[in-house]
Amino acid sequence: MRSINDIPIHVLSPDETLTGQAEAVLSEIADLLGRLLETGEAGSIDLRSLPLSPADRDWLNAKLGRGEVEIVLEAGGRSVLTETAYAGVWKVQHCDTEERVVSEFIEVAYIPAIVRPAGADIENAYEKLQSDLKQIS
Amino acid sequence: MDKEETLLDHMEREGMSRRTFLKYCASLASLMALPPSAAAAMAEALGKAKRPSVIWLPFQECTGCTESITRSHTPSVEGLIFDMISLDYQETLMAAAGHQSEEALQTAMKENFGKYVLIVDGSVATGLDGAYSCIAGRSNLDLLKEAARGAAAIIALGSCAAFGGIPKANPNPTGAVAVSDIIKDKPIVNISGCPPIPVVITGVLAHYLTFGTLPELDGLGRPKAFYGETIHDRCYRRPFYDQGKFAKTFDDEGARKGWCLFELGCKGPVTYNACATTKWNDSTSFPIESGHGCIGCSEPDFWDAGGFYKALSTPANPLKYVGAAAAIGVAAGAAVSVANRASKNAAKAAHEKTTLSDIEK
Amino acid sequence: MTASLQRGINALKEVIDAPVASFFSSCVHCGLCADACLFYTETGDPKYTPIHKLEPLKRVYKQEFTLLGRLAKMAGLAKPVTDDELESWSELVYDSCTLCGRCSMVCPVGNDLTYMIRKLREGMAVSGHAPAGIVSATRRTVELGGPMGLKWPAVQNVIKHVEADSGHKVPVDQAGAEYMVLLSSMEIVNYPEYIGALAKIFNKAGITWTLSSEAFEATNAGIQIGNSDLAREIVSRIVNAAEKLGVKKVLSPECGHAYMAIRWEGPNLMGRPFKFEVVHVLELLDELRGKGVLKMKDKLKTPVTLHDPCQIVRRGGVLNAPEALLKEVVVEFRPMSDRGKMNWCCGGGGGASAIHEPAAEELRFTAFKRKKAQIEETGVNTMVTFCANCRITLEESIDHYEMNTQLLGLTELLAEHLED
Amino acid sequence: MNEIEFLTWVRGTGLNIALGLFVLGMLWRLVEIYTLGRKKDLAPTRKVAGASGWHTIARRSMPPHSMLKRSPVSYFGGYIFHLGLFITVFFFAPHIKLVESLLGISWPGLPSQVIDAVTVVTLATMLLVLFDRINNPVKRFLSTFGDYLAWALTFLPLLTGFLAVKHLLLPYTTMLALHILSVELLLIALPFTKLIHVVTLFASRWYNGDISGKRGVPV
Repeated sequence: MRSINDIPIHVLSPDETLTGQAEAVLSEIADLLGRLLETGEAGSIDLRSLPLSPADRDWLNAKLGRGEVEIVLEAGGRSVLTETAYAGVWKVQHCDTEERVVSEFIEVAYIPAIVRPAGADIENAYEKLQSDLKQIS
Repeated sequence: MDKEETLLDHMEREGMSRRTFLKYCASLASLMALPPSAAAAMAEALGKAKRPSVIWLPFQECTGCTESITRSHTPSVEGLIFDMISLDYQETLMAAAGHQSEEALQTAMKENFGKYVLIVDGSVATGLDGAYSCIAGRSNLDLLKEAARGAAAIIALGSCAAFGGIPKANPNPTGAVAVSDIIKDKPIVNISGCPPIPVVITGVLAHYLTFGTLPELDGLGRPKAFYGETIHDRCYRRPFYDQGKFAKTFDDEGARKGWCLFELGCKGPVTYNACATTKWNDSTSFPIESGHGCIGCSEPDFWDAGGFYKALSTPANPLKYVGAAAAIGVAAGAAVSVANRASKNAAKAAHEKTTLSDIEK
Repeated sequence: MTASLQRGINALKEVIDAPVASFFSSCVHCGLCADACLFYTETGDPKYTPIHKLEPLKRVYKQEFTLLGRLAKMAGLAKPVTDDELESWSELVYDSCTLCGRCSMVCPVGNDLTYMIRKLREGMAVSGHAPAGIVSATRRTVELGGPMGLKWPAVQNVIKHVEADSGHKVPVDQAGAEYMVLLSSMEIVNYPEYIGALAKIFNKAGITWTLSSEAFEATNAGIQIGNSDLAREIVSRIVNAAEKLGVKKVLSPECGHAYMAIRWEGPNLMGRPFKFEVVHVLELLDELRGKGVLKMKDKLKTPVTLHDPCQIVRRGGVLNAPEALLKEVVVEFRPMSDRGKMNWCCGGGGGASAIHEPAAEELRFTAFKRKKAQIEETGVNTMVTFCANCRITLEESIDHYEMNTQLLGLTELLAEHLED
Repeated sequence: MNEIEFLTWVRGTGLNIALGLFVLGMLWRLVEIYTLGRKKDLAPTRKVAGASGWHTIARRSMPPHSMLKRSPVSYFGGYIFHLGLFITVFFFAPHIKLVESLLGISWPGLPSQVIDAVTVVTLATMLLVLFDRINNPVKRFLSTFGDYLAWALTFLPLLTGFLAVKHLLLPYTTMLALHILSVELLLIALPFTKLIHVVTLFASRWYNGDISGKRGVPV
């Protein structure tokens, strides 16, 4: 045995069957999207809290597909926010500084909440820009 | 760090962005099984939170719990939370030693009386008036009673503090008991596990900081957010169990294919913990993923609950009395049989040939 | 007047055996036996549930032959069987049970309830709780030779008439004959044609036969009342006569319980196998039919249905002969829905027809509604049967309900249509 | 006693005691019943194909002519719940493992989903059967405390087993322990209640078939 990879363990994913959970997630997304249209209220689903099998995840990913927008956020590790083929439905994946996934959500919103800068931050930015300009001039 | 400083102040000083903080809160909410919408509220509350004083007392323990927490992660949300508390006494970690450290303890207790959080790891020895385990000449029992008096809440960290753990296992020579066996008048959170999962303590602290209360607990005093479901319920090998595919030995085809370890003694179905979702070693894996069944370490008296390698459905030695029982059963039956025969013979002997007059009364 | 509770319980202790113990242990109180019992189906009263009729026997079994029951009895926790209780049970064990055996056919755990009722009657009889009607029938059989008190000279008289009418000789006390023929008093008195028919058939087939002046009566009220000592006394007359004449076979008449008494209970009552074979008249006729000896000159034109007597068919095992024979002699046979071994009783078997109390007769008429419905379902006005006791019970009930159903005996019917 | 202690007790000492009492009671009762013996039948037998005790053991599992129509609840209810009990007891994977660990023999189990469905149907049928016992005049008339006890002792293991597998009502550990405990109660009571019919019915059918079979009547 030359390396650890030679140990003959081949874990098969128990994925022959869909649990039916993925379908439920999809219909919840549809509900949230409807609510977004009606009231403008955003919603999200914590994917980690659901016992989705690998097959469920693949199925869900295939169904949601890919949209036009991908946002990368560098904040204490990388976060990737991808629009799905359904406008307003986002896949949000947060990683830590070591690139481990720490949380995963489906967010149903015009723009994922975390993308929008906070008022205080804009205030700070404005002040900082003003002072920077002063220094230049 | 100033005790009056809020987390938000601290964050800004450290140059941490608001988005980073929001991201932590989202992850924390997910961990604590709170709805994603709670993240924003959490972020706001946490931002305004003040640092509580924490006193950490180690009793009959192996330091595994401390190791688990301190070695868990690179600075992340846990690190942030630990920055948020004022850890005023922790023997293993503190720089002070000897009298100095004892003074630190007394000071912390006095200054924050009624407000500090008390963390205990290790069981409490009660044998010989607690003489089996002493710190600076005082028994754990004594120390616990004193420290508990001024505590706002107690966190029993690890299975020893929560349930007595391995020191309490048969034959329990030190008379080890759980914190909750001694302290009855304070809110106690049991964070069981041998060792417990680091993010669980972070989650409990975050909850305490955010909402000012302890999280919802199960019947054994454990936070439901983490101990609400069994390992089995969230195990990725669960479908194999449902399909009836079981590894029979640790090196057979089934084991290689990653089938269910139920028959190899996995205690997943009776063990409430979050290992299957949070995992261990920087989220690398957890015991079942590494090919070994769960030993049920977060449950009371797991050490004495039948062998680790004996399937849950298998009784220990059920045919123990069967031989003797069979003998007694046959003997009882035979005795009745003899008596019955005698009774029938007596009836036959008492038989008088019926004549016509015998059928009229 | 020596019947007593103690004798009764003693008798029960003698007859309780492993099957009884097994049956009581197996009962799950499912109540299916009630659905098989015409006394329940026609009255709707749950007290007629067959297993309930066995309650006293069950308690004696438990209290005398199980450890827990014995302990309970010693501790005074067991409810003892009393005279009053047995008296009240008389209706359940005699009036409303004809030993028809239908419940034994349906019990899902396999309990033979009829077997147990027969045993319970042993205790009922010697504790003095048998109905007066059956007691007097038994008395007449033991003292006078038959339930109707018929004596040999009267039989001789009938024989003379039969010989004159039929032109066939009726042999009496012929040693070495192949068959000794038994009769029931009812046949001698009400259907003497039966004897003539037999004579004709025997002669045609060339079989030697005889009557015995010492034992012509086949019926055995000892079986009906449920007393083995008396039943043995009655059956031993036949056995002694047959063995004295040295016959090969004894021919049982149509009568159901007579066949039960001599064919199935007889050797067990005597405690030894017989030196002769017991044959039911229908078995003999069916055998002759098979040999082509039995030829009909014509057939009955009216459509008929058939009532199968319980003791001959279900409890006696003469399963196929009756229908086969009937089909020889009728143009149209319309069977009842429940037939053969699943037939419904006439309501008067097991001695019930001998109970002449008004309540028992009323109950018998109520139970007959089952048969009435069966007859009406077939839509025919002629019913054939092959048991004298069934015939009397059915006739009484048909009169009671003013039905226009004609009853025929199978053997007579055959004899009537037999080629000369 | 906490739940793991409880589970450990029922799996250990409790089961030892229950199995011991079951074997003791069963042998005692069977010896007590069958050593009563019976007289030899001296009447010459009439041999007919299909008429014997052995035939009746099998044949009596089928409803006799016209009885199904008369008592559909008793028959269908009886069939479904007996079959359901048989399937859940002998074809649920953990039960097979248990037998294997004790006796070393094993056989293929049924998928959990099938067992779930069978259990639900069986539970519902048992409720129906109980309802029938209370409602049907004959059954109500015949019923004693022992009948209701036997029903409960049979129903509880099925119910607790289902709740344990489905994680309903109580934590799994407690439910599993209650399940095992209920089975132990069933085992202990079996020889001393009507539940003993699971064994004696075979002998009873044999006797009945033998008695009639000797007369040439297949029953």
